[in-house]
Amino acid sequence: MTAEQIIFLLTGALVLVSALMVVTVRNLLHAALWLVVALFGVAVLYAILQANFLAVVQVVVYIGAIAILFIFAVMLTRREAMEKGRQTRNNWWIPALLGLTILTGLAVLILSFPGVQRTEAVLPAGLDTVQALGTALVSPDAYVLPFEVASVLMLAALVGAVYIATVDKK
Amino acid sequence: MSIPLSWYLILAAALFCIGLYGVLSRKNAIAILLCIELMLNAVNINLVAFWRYQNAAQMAGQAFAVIVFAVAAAEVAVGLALIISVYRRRKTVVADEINLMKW
Amino acid sequence: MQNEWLYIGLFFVIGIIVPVVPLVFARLVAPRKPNPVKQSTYECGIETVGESWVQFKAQYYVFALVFLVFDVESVFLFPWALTLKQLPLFVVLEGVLFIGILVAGLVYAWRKGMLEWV
Amino acid sequence: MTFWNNPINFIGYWLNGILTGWHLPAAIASILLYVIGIIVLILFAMTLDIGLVWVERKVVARFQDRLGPNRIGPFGLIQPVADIIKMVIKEDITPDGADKIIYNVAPVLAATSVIVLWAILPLASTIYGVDLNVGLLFIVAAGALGTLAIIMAGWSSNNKYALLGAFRMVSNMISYEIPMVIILLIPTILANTMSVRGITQAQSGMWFAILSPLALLIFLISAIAELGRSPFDLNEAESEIVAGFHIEYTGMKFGWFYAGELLHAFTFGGFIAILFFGGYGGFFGLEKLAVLTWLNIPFVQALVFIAKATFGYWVIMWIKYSVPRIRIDHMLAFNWKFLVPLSLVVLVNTATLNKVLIVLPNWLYVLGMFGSNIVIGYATIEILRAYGRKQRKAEKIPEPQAHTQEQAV
Repeated sequence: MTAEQIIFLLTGALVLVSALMVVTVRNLLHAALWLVVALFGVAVLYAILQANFLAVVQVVVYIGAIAILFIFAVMLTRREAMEKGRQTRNNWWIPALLGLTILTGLAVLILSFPGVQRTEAVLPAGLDTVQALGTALVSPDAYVLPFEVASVLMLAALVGAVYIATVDKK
Repeated sequence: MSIPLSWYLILAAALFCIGLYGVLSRKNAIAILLCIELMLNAVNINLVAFWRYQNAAQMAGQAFAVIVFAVAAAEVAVGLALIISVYRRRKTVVADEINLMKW
Repeated sequence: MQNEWLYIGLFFVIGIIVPVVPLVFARLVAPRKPNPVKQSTYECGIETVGESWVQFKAQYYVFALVFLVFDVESVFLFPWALTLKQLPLFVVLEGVLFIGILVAGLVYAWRKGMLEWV
Repeated sequence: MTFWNNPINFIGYWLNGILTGWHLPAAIASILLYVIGIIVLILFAMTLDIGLVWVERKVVARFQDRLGPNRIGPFGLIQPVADIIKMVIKEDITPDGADKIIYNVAPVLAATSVIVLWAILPLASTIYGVDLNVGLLFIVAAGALGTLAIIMAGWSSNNKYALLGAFRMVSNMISYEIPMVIILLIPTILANTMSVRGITQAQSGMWFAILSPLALLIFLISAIAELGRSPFDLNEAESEIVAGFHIEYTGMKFGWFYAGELLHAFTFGGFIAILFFGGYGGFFGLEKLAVLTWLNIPFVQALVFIAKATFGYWVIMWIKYSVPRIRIDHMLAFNWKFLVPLSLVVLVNTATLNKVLIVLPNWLYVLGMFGSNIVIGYATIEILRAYGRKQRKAEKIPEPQAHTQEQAV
């Protein structure tokens, strides 16, 4: 077992354990903070995969923006009483069973897929992945349309969210 | 260069299933959104792993992951705005109690 | 794994250990004589009323919302900025269009009065 | 390779020779070298931090016409050491109802989020931690961890003031992060790289401060807001919420918030130097002259960098101790209605002109970039002036008159 594999396993364990904490802890703010830990672990995975840009963007967007928004929302809607009782539905075992079934099915599928033994592709020497990503995002024969549509999507999200908030104010 | 692709896929599958369990079992609407984030991240791990193990000069996987980031942000923005709006009117964020359109 | 991320990872771990060491040391040498008054919440000497959970202005949340959208969009401009030198002027226009859509959102929020602190 | 032109690698090879001489495997030896290098770098930063406590107290005293610390040691130089001893042996109080784990993690995270910035800070052409190709976003990412630390501290203290301070601080930091991220795009465009070291090298001929002075100004403002220093210090506003998010912290835990803030301010001074003033280099090509080749010696470069960073830090202190606090509504309006649109205009201007003017001879290119910034700045001031006039007319406030000599007397 190489050092890289050990780091991967530690990170993977961290991600899974904190994901389990997200779905099980009672205190919602703790759940949000556990989500931050899980997202940070995912950023480490991106770093191991040498996706530099995504690794930092994961921290900037998820931890710096989305997690903060979650924490604000939790604080705005918090009521002591809500954290006293059970946080899961009475029939929680059905989703658990469903999750386990899907996981088993996926694992079987993944392990029978012939491509899984593939080794990592060689990164061409001197390739700046961020620059390559930028070229892919703006070239007309690649992803310029999704790139611009993403911006329209964000505009729609902003307008929608602002509209909901303003209507509420009156 | 020695982590098999299967490890990433299994990890992502496990993360996805944990998120799925959370979405279906948690009562609080904000917690449900938290779990959706876990599921989206599982998808992203897959996309980036495929990018790395397929052809690293082809940026499709990373470009898709970037779009998933945008979708996640939009989903959180609108979702939380709706939850807070509902909370202000009905003083609850429990998904089962938001049943105006249920029959 | 690249060595640079290994370096950053080690830096992060040591960057956590360095602040922890004085805290542990302080724990060993500092006195510990807790009493209820000392541990009560400090509000300039006035007795604390109610829990610390006061109702916050939803405006904080609205600014966080606008921030989220802008943060994601401006982060996406970084790959674009790196391609300007290699690709034709057309690419600049794509970026300007992207920024234009961003500005439309800002203008909308402004017109709706969401940028006011009321 | 000699010690003088590449000290880090020189020592590294020497230590590596010793370690492999002990029959350590090569991988472990290199990791050990990393660890030694990191510890040396962090200890350097911490020593600097201790010095900054003295500098800060002395400078604020001078601004306020006082003497500052002058009892312990010559010029009070030993004062910070005494401060640290005091903080370590103070009783550490955890308030009732505090969320203990989060309460204890927050100060560590606040300090770590600043310390990791030093991993990418190039002190000289051959003295740097790591040359990350996403360096600029790494700065923003570290800032995100700092934001998280503040919200954790405010929430876990179980104190109204702490929570209010954290809310204010976070909305302040996230708002001003937008102009900062947009402005970080400008050195990216000009240098065509996001690596901090690449940006420094791209400025060996011309500082980006000259190519885009408006960007420098916006970055300085948003950096101050990001640091939560006056005039944007309403997160700790002593007169309103006593100390904000760290009100309940005592002893060394408070110490880490304080030390983190000082080091953060200095580090941002360093980033201003790197992004706009050429960092360790940027001598306008003078270092190529035969008599000035000593400017390329790494230790000289490191001194130049520290001097530039200290200047940036001094400007931040200067503003902090001269400008009163801004109200939160003004602060947010200033950001969203002024800085964000302006930074977008500057960004579009830089992206377009950099593409169009690059074909021109160098001096015309510089003149064009500088001139366009001046035009934008002037137009902004005119728009603000017209808006102010309109406002005054609407509210029937008389126009301000320039004081003539007679009136003054």
